[in-house]
Amino acid sequence: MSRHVAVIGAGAAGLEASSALASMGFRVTLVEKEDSTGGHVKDWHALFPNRRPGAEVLDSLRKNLDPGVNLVTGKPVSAIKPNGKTFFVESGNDWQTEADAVLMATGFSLFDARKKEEYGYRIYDNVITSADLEAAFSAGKVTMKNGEIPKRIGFVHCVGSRDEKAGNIYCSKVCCVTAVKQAIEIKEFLPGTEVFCFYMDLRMFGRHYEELYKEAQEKYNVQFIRGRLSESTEDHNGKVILKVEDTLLGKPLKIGVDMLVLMAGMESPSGTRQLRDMLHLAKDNDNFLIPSDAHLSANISEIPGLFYAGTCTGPKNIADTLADARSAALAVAKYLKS
Amino acid sequence: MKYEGKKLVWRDYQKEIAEDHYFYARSCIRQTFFPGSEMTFLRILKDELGKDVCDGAHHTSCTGIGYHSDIVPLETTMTVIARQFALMTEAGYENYAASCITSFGLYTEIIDMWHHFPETEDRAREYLFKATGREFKVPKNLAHASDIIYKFRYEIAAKAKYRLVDKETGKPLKVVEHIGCHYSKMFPHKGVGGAEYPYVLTGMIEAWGGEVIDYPERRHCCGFGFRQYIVQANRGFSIACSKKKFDSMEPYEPDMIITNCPGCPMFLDRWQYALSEMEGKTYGKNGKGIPVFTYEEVAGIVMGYDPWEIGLQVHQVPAEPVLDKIGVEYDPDKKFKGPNGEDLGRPVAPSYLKFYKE
Amino acid sequence: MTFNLFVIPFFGGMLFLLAVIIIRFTAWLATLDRSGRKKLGHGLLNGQIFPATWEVFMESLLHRRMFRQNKLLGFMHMSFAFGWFLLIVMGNLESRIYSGNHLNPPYYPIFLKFFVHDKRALPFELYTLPGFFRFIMDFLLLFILSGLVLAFIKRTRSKWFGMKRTTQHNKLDKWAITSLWLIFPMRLLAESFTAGVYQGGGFLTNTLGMAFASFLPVEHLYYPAWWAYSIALGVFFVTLPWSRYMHIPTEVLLIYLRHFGIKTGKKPDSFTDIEIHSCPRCGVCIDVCQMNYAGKTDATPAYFLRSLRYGKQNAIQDANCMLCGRCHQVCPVQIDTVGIRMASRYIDNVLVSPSYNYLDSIQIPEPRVDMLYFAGCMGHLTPSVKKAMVKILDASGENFSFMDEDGSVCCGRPLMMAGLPEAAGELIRKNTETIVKSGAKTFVTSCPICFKVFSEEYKLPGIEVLHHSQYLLRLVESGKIKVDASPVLAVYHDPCELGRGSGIFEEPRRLLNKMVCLADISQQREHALCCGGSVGDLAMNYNERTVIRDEALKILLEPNPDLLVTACPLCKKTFDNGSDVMVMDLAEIVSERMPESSDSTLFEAPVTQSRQQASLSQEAGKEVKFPVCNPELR
Amino acid sequence: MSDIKEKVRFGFTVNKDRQIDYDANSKKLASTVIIAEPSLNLCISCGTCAATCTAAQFTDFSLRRLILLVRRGEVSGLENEVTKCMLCGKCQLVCPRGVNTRNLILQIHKALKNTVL
Amino acid sequence: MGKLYDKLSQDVRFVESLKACINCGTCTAICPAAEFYNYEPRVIATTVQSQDDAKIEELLKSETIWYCGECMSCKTRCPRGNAPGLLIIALRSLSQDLGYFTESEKGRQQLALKRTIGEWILKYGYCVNPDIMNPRLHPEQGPIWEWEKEHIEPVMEKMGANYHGEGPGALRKISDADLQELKNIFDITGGTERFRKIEESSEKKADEMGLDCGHDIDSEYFDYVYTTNNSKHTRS
Repeated sequence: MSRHVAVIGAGAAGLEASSALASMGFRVTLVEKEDSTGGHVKDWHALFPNRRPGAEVLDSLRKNLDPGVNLVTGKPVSAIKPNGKTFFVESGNDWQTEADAVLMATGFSLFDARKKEEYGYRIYDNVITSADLEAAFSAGKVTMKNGEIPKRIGFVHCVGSRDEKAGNIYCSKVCCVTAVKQAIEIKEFLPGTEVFCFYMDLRMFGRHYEELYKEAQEKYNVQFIRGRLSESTEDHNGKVILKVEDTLLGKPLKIGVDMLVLMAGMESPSGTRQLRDMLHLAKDNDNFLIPSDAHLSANISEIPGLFYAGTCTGPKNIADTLADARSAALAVAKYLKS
Repeated sequence: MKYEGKKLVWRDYQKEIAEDHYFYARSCIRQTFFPGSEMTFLRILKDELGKDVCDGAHHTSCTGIGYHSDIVPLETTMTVIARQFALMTEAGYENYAASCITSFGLYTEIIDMWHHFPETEDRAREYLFKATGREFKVPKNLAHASDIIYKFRYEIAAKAKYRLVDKETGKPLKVVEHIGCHYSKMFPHKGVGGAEYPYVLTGMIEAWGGEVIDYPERRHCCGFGFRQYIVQANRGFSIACSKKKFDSMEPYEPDMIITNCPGCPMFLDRWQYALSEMEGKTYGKNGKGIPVFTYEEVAGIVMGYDPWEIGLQVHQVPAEPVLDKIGVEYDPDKKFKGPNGEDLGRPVAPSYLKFYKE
Repeated sequence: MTFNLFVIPFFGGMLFLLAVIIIRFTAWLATLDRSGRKKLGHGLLNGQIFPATWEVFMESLLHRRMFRQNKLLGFMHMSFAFGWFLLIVMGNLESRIYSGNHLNPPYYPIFLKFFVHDKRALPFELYTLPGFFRFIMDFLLLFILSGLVLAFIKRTRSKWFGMKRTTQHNKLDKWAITSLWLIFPMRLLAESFTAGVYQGGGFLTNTLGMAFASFLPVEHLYYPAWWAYSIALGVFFVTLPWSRYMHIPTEVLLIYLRHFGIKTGKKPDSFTDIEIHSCPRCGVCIDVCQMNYAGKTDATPAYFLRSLRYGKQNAIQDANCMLCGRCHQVCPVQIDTVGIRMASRYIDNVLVSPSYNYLDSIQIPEPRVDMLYFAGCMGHLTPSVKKAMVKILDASGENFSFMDEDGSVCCGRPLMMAGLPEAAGELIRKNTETIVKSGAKTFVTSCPICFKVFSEEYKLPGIEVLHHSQYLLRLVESGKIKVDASPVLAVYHDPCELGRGSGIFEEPRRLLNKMVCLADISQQREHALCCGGSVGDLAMNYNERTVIRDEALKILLEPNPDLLVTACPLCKKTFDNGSDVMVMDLAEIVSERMPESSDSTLFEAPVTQSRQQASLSQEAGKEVKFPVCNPELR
Repeated sequence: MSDIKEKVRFGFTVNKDRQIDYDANSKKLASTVIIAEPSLNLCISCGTCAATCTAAQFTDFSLRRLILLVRRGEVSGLENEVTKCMLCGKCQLVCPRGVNTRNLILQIHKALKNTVL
Repeated sequence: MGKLYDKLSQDVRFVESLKACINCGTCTAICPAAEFYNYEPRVIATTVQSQDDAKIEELLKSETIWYCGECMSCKTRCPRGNAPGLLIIALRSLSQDLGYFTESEKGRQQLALKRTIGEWILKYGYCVNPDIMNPRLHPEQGPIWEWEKEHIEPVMEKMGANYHGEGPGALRKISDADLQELKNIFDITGGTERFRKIEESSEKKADEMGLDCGHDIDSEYFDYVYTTNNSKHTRS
């Protein structure tokens, strides 16, 4: 009877780790709170930097999911109970399983842009989030509330990231390049539309990200203004009026846009935080799970047999998430074999 | 504009406001320029709502304007405020009601400071005792006078004689609300509705039948800026700020502006005059300007008080257009008469800004 | 009878051509600027005529420069120009024999063989006067026709002439060239047919005539042939003034004016117009122009000048030029292409307000010294160069001051190159002030760009302006500083502004030969390539410049050197970004080869490396050319 | 005019607004210059140009700023700014994005002179 | 870390106002002073953050620290929870303690503020009072205020004010006992000392400038600081 691993969360990390573990001969149960797998990857119309369809990656992740994996969907995990050498993983009272090891691949939740009241999300008609825009791209329709084509669009970086007032001091890592990617997509989708990005630092950390940025400038004349959006209001024509400082000029700047896109950052999901507290795991001011050693054992928790994979330990892009998932699988295997 | 969205925000910013027994502290500017407003506030609370309000003789300025002009040190201001609290404590009250927004902001700030730096509160007690032999308790409930009117807005509406609607068309009046900067910009949770979409005045206007208009420069400071107005050489800044607001609200054709800060109504009123003289520019319909009121005045209007008793005659921008639109009964000729009807002549008419019924 | 209707096309064409030329020339000379007219006056008197006339003979007729460039091309052009010239002269002399009088109608010699049928002499009768002439005339005709054959080959197979590209002509030029090419074949036919009918003719025409007569109805063909001949002449004369062939008369005028000391102005004027019309569009300049690498053949001088001539000037063409002067170097007409390019930019580039009002407020220290050193803007981008210079100057014990140590006003050359002489003038005024106040006797700069403008545009009475390569050589030769030799294999790159621009080729080499082994390369001295960094070009983007740089590096690194030496901070900076071989400025080498120099480590590494490379490539069977070093090294 | 009169009377005039009103500003200059010198789009405002600038040693000239002013349509006083450049070309050599700075300056001059803003 | 920076960090306001600034510009973006003066709160924060005493001294002697209107809009926005407006208060206090404020045109105005608001507090118990709102110094108050001043008693009475009266009410006379308490507080807490410093430094400056500093609002120097505006403060 092979050892049993419960993987929580069937997003990119969960799917990849489960397959890896199953292929190493472990019995794997993959629990997902939603009815379908894929997590946030589902919501991506196209991925940076090469703008390949998100569906493509998701499909192969699903396709490659080892048939041996026991996939349980629609079951939000409400408790993980250590029980000697094993764990009970429960979803309410209607589902539970006992596992020799638990891998948390619980991912992230998007920052609720409403918390940045001064940006007017859900108050002003034409203020949307990056996620909304991805959805719009998938639907093949980017229009203003009144159905018209936006003539000018603004992207606000760091919404809910690098913002102590919003409770998140950290950088969500992927928003900068996402903004640039979406800016380009807009220009391709609506060539006549002007695009402005409001940023503090452009963190083009990944390979070919800087090139994407250059392309946005050179080929599409996307304009980058260094200044964090201070407030947005709506004028009598429904235009969204932005107030930023053009910090490189040292002057306050007022600009009207037809559509404002807020680059919402990543947060540790409330569910994850509940499990964390339930297990009395250490807390950090950024609320992401804390590995026992950020460099040497990034997938190992304080509790023997409990492991982490993917963005539950902090913002990552898809490639890093998958790599992290595979390394987590190895950590689990090492633990179960010893 | 999504009203629902704002309601969600307002829900997050509900502040506790005492029911009764207020220690009232007057405002330097309010009492100088709109004493009728403070009178109206007390009249409504005492006579209409039967509340107990202590309007003492011994309290003074909180020195806020001096503090924000940076000529009065923090220690001094802090101690003067401690004295106000002491007077409240001695009078047997624990709910403090400030007529002034600068004061309200400063009280909030000082209490917050005392909380985070307890040594500063000890120093305040020590100073106060040395200087006056008094001792104080920190108010249990701190409110701005507008919070209290907001709290009883429906009671007032129930007793009201008039509503903020056009008696001809039955359409609600379009009202611009202007919130004093120090009401909630420093401590969003200390103000009704928070810093971004304050609800304190909006609540009153809605309760009394008016319609609030949101405009791009709604959050902009009126331009008082303390030293920026008090010193003549700086007034260009002060007036420029108000101008920015007027230009921004103009396309919405507001019927009136209502404010909860002592300084703002005076500036928004006087600057319309100065701008008309300097640039020949007048706002509002056919050069009559946009009337500016304090929330007490508006409360007084809906309660049906005599416009000239609540002090609408000391506004440079005539109030009559609004009174007429609402259908308030008043005697135009009494406007510039004395308390016993004696003739006091009338002010010189401005060059551009219309003097009503001329 | 000595007239026939068919002479009209020729005669009319000739008169028309003369009229046009006279009008054009007078217009040009009349619109010369004041200094130009003065120089013209002087020139006519002070005997400049004679050398000028000699040059006209050598260039317009013999095409000496063309020969230097390309033997075949030279011969081709000479056969046309000189051959035709002699044909006219000899024709006239010949015609006199038959007419008996000295003055004949101008068409008479041209169509002599139609009017006169001399049956006496035999084709090869060289000892009688008529026989001699007939021989000469046929010989000259043959001479010209040989050129024509070459011309045809050049058009169709330009590679055989060693030319990658040949000028693509417009309609007018095609008309002109066709008529020109027809003239002499037609003459040949006309004369041969005539000889076929009436005998006569020389060894060529007579022989051909007889041959034709044997199978052609020559008695019907000869008259139309004369018509064709005359029409070809006529058409050529009429098209000439509007085609490239206007260069024939204009070049003559140009040569005289140049001898009178008239130069290309800072803005387009009638002299530049004369230069523009003197361009034959021979296309020699096209190949040497490095703009080809950037895919900008359209901007090469031949096409640039053509646009100017036909009023199609465009800013793109004006801006796309590095002003390296390679075209001027090879131009058979010696047209000042660089000057014209700058002048035409004068039209494009306007300054919204060209006053540097802050210059007066600038305080630059003016210590009393014998010598001023000026690193120049670019010099400040290559700190190693100015550091080396300061070190050398300290060692030499010169009483000098580093004029722009804490920065200075730009020399003005970049503005000049952008066609903004007035603006440049303001900077020049400011710098002149500073330099003169210092009381220095010598002014040395490390930047050839600065050097050119300082020596050409600045008025610095009693102050000698030198480039550091010249000055360092002096220091070394006067023994003020000592340098030792090393076996390092180096290649020297002639900076455009220093070499072609200012004629300084020897000093740097003499200096280098005292310190390193200098290898020769295929394109050096006046043929040296531009590094691609030129401030002369206004339009090229970074990638285009990179291509040009890399092409230049290919040539420069052919000998597989240890060291690439230049004498221009801009060249150094440009090459630094693209060369695997170390790039150094002369000054740096001098400072390292001074005996007291501590930091000469730079040299050791590359030597071994180069020797390795050498042996490696020897193993690989590649034959490695080792330079002949100066004896001091052996 | 009335300003003067009223200043005497009130002792002050309305302060001018420094805020860049992007919607009100003319983008004519920017579009003209971008067409004439597209490499303008490549600028990342790193400031290398301003750091090495010859003119900047004597004035407050900054190409980095200039480019932004052009982009934002802040054209007032631009003449005096752009005029400070001596066209020496150092900036072009140090620019990490290979912006053709010299032509850029020339084109700004030209646009300021020829385009109606 | 420099001496001036140390001094600043003693001030509670400073501690509240500046953690670490990321130069995002949210403050400048909505700062009224940044719109109507050549001023950026962001720059103030970074300058102080540099902890470079030379720069800070320059700042304390500069015009820039006097442009802020202390509306505190910046406090609402800063993603790092800083408040340039409070930082300004700390800087202004220090500038006055060190007597640097007279180095700048706007700083010198502190005398005008002290001789008006400051002294009125101690005289009337309030920062402003109709008696001293002189239409000549306040033409912008308009004809309505002239009329009000002309008929101050009846007008105030009609609005229910207790003008100059005993007991409670608007514009009442504040008793000498209460005023004395205020005075004591000022003496003990450094208010009086601040006033003295302002007078002292201003007098020095006035002598330098050859103006009579006087003791009230009718002196040459007062008029100078009250009205001078070299117009270098705003966009030209």
